[in-house]
Amino acid sequence: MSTESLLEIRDLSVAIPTETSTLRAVRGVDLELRRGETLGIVGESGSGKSMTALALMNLLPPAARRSAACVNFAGTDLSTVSEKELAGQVRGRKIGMIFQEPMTSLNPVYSIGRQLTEAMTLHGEVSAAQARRRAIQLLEKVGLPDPASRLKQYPHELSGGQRQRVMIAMALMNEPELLIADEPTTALDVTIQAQILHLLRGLQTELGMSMILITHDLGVVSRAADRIAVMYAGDIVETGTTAQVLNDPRHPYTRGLLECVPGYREASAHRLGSIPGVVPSMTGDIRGCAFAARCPRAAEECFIDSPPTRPLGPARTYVCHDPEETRSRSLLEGHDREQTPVNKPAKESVLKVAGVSRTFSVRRGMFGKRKSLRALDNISLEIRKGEVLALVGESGCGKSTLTRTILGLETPDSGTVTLAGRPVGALPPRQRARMIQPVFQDPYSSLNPRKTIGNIIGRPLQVNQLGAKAEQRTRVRRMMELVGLPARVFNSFPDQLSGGQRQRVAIARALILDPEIVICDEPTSALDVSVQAQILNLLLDLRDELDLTYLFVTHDLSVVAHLADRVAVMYLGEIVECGDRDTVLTHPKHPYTRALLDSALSIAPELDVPEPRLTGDFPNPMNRPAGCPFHPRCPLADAQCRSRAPEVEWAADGTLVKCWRAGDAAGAFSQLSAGQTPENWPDPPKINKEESAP
Amino acid sequence: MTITESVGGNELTSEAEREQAQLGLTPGQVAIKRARRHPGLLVGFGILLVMALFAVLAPWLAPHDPYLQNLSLRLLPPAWVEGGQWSHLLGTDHLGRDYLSRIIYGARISMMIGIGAATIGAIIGVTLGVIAGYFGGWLDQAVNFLVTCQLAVPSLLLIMALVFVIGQSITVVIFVIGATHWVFYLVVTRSATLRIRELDFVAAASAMGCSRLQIAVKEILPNLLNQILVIFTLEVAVAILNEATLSFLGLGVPSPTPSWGLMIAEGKTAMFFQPWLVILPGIALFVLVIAINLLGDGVRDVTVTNRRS
Amino acid sequence: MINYVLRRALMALLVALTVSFGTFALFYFATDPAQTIAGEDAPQEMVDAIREQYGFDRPVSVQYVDWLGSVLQGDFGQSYFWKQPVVELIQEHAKVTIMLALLALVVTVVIALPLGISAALRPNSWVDRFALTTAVSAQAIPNFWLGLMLIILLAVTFPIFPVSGDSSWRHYVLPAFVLGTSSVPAVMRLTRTGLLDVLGSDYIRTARAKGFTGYRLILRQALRNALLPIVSVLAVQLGHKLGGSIVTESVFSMNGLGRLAVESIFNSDIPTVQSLILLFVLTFVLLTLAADLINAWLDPRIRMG
Amino acid sequence: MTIRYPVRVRAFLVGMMVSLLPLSASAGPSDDTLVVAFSKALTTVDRLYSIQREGLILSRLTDDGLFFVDPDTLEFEPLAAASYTWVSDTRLDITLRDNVRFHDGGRLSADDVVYTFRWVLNKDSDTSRGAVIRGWLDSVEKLGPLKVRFNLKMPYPMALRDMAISIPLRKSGTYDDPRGGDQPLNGIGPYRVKQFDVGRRIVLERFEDYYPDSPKAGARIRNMVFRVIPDEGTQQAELLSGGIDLMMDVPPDVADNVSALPGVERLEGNDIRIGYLTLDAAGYADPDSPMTHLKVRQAINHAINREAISRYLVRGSARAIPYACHPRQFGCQADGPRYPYDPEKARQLLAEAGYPEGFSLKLWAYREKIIAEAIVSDLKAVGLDVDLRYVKLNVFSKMRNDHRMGAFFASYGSGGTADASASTGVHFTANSNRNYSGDEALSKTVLAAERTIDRDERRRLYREALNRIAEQAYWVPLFSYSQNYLLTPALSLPVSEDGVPRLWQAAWRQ
Repeated sequence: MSTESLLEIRDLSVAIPTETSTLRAVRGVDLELRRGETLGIVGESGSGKSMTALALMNLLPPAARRSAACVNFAGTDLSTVSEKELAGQVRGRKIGMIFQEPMTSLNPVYSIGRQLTEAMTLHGEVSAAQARRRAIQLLEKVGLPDPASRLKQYPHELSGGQRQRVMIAMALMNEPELLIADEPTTALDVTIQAQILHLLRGLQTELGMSMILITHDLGVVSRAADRIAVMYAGDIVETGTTAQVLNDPRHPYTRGLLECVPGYREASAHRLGSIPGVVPSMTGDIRGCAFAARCPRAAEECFIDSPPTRPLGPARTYVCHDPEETRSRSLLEGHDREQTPVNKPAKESVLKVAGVSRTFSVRRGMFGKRKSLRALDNISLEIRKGEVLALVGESGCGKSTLTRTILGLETPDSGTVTLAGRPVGALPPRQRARMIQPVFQDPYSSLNPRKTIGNIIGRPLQVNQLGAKAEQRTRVRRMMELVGLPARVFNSFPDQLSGGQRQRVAIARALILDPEIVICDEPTSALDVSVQAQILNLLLDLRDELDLTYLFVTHDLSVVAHLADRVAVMYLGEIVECGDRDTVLTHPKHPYTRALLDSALSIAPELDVPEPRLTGDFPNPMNRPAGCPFHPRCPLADAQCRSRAPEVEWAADGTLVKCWRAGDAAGAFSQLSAGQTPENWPDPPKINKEESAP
Repeated sequence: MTITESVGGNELTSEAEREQAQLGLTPGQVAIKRARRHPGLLVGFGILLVMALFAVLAPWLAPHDPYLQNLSLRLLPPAWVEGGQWSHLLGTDHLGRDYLSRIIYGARISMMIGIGAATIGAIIGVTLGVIAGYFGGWLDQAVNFLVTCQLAVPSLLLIMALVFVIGQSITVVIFVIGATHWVFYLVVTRSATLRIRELDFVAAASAMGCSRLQIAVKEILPNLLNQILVIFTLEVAVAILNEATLSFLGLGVPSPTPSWGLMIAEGKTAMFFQPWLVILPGIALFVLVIAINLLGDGVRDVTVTNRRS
Repeated sequence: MINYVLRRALMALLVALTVSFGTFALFYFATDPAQTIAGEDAPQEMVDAIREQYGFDRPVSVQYVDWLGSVLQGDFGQSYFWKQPVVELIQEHAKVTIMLALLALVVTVVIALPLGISAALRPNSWVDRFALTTAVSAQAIPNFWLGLMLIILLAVTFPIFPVSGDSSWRHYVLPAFVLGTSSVPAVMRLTRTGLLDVLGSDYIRTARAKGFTGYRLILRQALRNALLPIVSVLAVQLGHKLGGSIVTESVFSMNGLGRLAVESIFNSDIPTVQSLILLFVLTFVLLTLAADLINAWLDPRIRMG
Repeated sequence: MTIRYPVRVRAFLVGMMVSLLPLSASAGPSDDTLVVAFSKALTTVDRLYSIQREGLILSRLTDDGLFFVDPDTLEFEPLAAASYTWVSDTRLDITLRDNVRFHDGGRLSADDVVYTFRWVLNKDSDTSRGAVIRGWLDSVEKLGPLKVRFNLKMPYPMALRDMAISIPLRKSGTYDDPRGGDQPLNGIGPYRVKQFDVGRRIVLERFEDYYPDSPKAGARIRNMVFRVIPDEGTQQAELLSGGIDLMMDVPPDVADNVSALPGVERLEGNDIRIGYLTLDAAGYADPDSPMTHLKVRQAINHAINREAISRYLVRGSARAIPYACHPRQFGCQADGPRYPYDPEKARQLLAEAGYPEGFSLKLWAYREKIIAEAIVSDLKAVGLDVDLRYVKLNVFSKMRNDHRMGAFFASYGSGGTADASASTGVHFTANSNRNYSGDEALSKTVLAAERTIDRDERRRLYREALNRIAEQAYWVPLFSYSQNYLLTPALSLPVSEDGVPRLWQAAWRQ
């Protein structure tokens, strides 16, 4: 890493005129990047981090206006060069860019080969054959097997991870000096995320590029970035090396953000920290500190004056008034009531899934034949009264089909779901509704945009004809209070609410029928970290208060570690491992569970991105491998795994496993591992506790 | 994880703006606010309002009875042309009926047929669209079959054949035009329904015990209303033009109803000599239809959730 | 793919059968072809003789099956009214209609595509406004009225083109323009929104990040995607035009399929009506099939699924 | 906007006429070609198989029958026949001219006549008028090389008419080839068919070997072209630009307008066609129909202002008619009640019939919409709620034949026949679908008139029938039609009495 500066941005602003006003997405950002260095820009949605990157390349939407004192890149001021020069000299040549959505970022109608080679031939200095050689070479480098034949393929024939690899190769075609990666792994599953990050890290070192990594995920930056810039409301609030910022956060926002991450402090902490309120409007001017309204330490001056930039060392600054009088205040309002002892005795099961299978018939393309897709394969599961059962798996593993089947919205081909002793399919819908209710992932699609909040929450009562109108209203208001919704939103529409508030509405709607079981389908994965913390806290509080049972579907192991009692791991429509949280997370028996644990990136600045041990992608459920469905990706697979599917086995500690090699999994892994297998997951991050929680 | 950070603009603002303004505007208020700044919509609405007034108040505004014939005053030119009379501002037709009065009454006919036919089309199309989109399976196939039947036969020919066989009357014209103009509704509502039915609030409704009918009517339909309204407006225009075309071809509303298309058809034989008989109703038709289209485009612009800037 | 084509063919067959039986029944119950064949002043005996001669007195199902049987043997019958084999009759009229439809399609494409593309490239500019105004106006002008106005203006007041008929290329200019403009609004709007959508897509942003800009961005990256919906809509529009442009043909007195269809209806010339319907259904299905195949060729996702 | 059209357009039309290039083979005296517009296409040039009016016009040029209708007197005179004798009431002997040649040069003989009539009598030959002829003609026999005998089934005074109008003579063996093949029409008329493009045009050429003693001899124009131009406006434009020389059946308004331009001549001629309203007196459509009341029917007769309609809408030689026949027709003399225009009386009669508030009525029509509208307007003025059902002929006839109409407006051209049998007769015989009177006595009277040869007796019978119709007000006889022609001033064309143009007499002015 040299100390030579590659990129220097001074006072970069972006304004986007909207119908009513002007949105000032980026407000005077200063940034510096040295050659060979990785800068992580961290922020929640709407903080302006992507805009900053797009502004750099002038790829903003047509209406946006950019201004900057200077954007010095390798000696040229990009803020003054023409569009033509920028396109011809800089974009794709000196700066490569990778975007968040690999599924939509490649042109669907052109072959991979064409899209790769034209990145070079466009600039006109190499022949098509040269470009082709380079493309093959790069595809190999980014880990796509059989690169020459890939060139003929089209994007839709590749999986998301593969497409992101192609994107990376494309960005590297002209050996750029700087690679901008805008949330490169956000749309990918955890195991793939680790692969891609690892690849990026390796390529960067190998090619000596600089990189700007934009992400909302503190775990990702902690592993992949050398330095961090934290953005809030269009401006950078804190910068420093990764270790400095994460171990010793100075800005109250940075601290708050870290407190919100499950597992940041201690796995067992019952409540997470949270930041009240939401990001302020980005239209118009902001008076004082943009964070003041949400800051537990805000003093009078914070609301009046723009905060000063306080240097702490070389390239280590934070932007805060840091008022003396509130130094002692913490972000964690009402901090921990000490955790109630959890180890409840195993209670009777309230819901039983026995041998459920479900196959869909799908037509691919206009001319294709119908093919069958086995979404669920002989799934058995039980949920016990009062527990939180976490269902973990990557996208496409059949989680959603399973939850829909449990809810009675989908009829299984074989097997039964038994709820309170009766098959759920045989229950009258309304009776079923009063026993089991869902909370969905996307708060934007789970509320009918045409109905008022009061209406949405009260709808279950109306449908089930419970109580008179007035009584229904009272119950709705009470429920709103319980989930922390202000009474004034009663007549509002979902569009007028924030994501967190919407998710509270969804929870209120689920709970108003007093169900026994709530199925939470990734209830926080669409939310920002700070909001996620609020919702997780709320769910746990409600569980205690109302004695609920949760089936909690998630892909985020830190969330699992935070709240689950038991864990079930799903792969390709099967439960491959199921047992107590601690047992499963600390002594995983199935290689897939182990791989998931390896891929989860906790906040650990001192660690690098782990080397992924899983090869390949999550397979297409339509082409199920024979034998153990996991065998093509499994490091331990042998002939038996390839030919016969494993049976369910019960380990001595009461864990269910479906693996031929379960016995030797743990041992084999430790032999294979390069010495950083987390024996005691999750890793307690080494942070200065006195600083964060006095 | 699917945290998306849009670069489009609106989504970015939305979150912040909402909280800032502490629950700003409801969707309806937003639409009205946008409408006030939409010139096309305002102009269209204005013209339409005036024409609707003429249609409603025709008995008071028309100087003569549109059906009253006076054979001795046939084919008078407009008043300002040599030979015209000021008592018949726009002249008279082949039976000596006052042309201005017939044009004013014509607005009634056009609007009645436009709205009537578009309503019938909407009822058929939306019902089929929601059924096909929500229930899918063989019902979807059946609806698809109907659509192919409808599209494969030239619609004007079909309408003409039907009117021809059933007989001409305003009601028949309304029903036949309506019954042949539902594909647009169907296609849009079907695809919207397909999209909406996958949304979580539909799953939530079914989890709370709603029947399929309840879901279709109470959850899905309200979300289609904006689109239906836009299509409705545009289909009113289409129906009006269709009626005019039909009447022009002699298979629309029966004589002596003052329909603009019929008036053009009647004037056509003499169009080289009494061109006003053709030009005037044509202009009325053009203005009415353009106003409706402006309104429809405007409504679409102001109700669309993510307007392209 | 063969499977797909077969499915479409089956669909076409079903549609044709349904529609043709429907027409048959409608005509059976509502009209008397015998009088038309005999003429308005024909005496009773003549009409009765004709009814018997053509078998109009038989039940509708018998007549239909009879007709269907001959069609299956490739015999489309004689036109009652024109006393000419239907196939010949249709061939004769189809020439005019095909010519007109293709010319009109050219007019549509030549006006709508450039207008739509330039509007999409500069949203809210004067080009965009002009394009939208054109679309809104063209949508509002009654087709037949536009035809009449053009006749008054360009055939009578300034006698540049013939008033009507179909005997030389000059006869086709005005009708093709009238018929072509009727599709301009739809195609133009679709081009505009389609291209706008494509230009706002992630992969265009990727292309820009690679260094594409200006016309190269449009031609080499965006156009193919934007063409997909346009191909479909053009196929449907062409289908409608080939189905006979009743209005244009009658305003300009052209002997095309549209007028043949209308007159056959008016004359209860059932063999002609039925054959035309078969032809229309077949044309429509073939065209949409062609559009699908072109789209599959353009878009590998459709091609390979 | 300003409308200043008439003057300007007129100027432009003149300009156009001068400047516009001739669009088709040039018409006019320069190449001795008369171009005539047909608004409907002929499907065949063989009169035996065509029923259209255009076919009648054409066949008067290409074909001769044994007899023909004298265009001035409307009497039936021998044409290909040299003479004829009624041997008895049911036996007619005809002697042929000896110098008649077919277009292919062959001479006309008795064999050809026998062949023609036997062909028509044969049910399988499906000629369009076979059914009518079979109704009265029993057999034909050859008496000599130029002599033929017709045996009738009954006394039939209209036999000469049918021979004149419906049966052109064909050469023996013409139809041996199934359906005649593609051979050109082989007639004996003054013109022969040179070219026939279905749906587009028919080209005729003068037949130079036409028998000179024919009343139709002496054709002046060498070539005739009939162009199919369905659209009225197009015909006008073509006429103005010289593309055609003659337009027939011109609506009066158009005739007024166009004839005001220089370079166009207008001719008005008579027509044997009459317009009328039939009322469902029998109560076929609805036994409780108000039409079953005599007073209602009389009221309707009083309500319609036929004078105004004839004067302003039909115009030309059109006159209001009092009885159910054309005044020029034989037998059309009656003295039954007439119903002058009197809306007051009409209202009073309606009230007397028990309909002081009027009633709802569907009036069916299939032609002359404007006139139908005017009638509707008159009926509305006396308090009836009339719904005009203007439909195409095939629908109209279905409804009429099924007896499902309460009232309809129709017209009848009598096939150019100046005899009451063609109007009164056709409409009131018992088996006619057109008969809505349900009056059997009347039918008998009419039938008797049709089977009587004696002229005075026939007159008496028709008078009785017509008086009965008028008394009972089964009809509202409306008006006789007139024919408007538009033509180039270079053309001279004598107008006929029956509305069928006698083009063989057309000539160029010097």
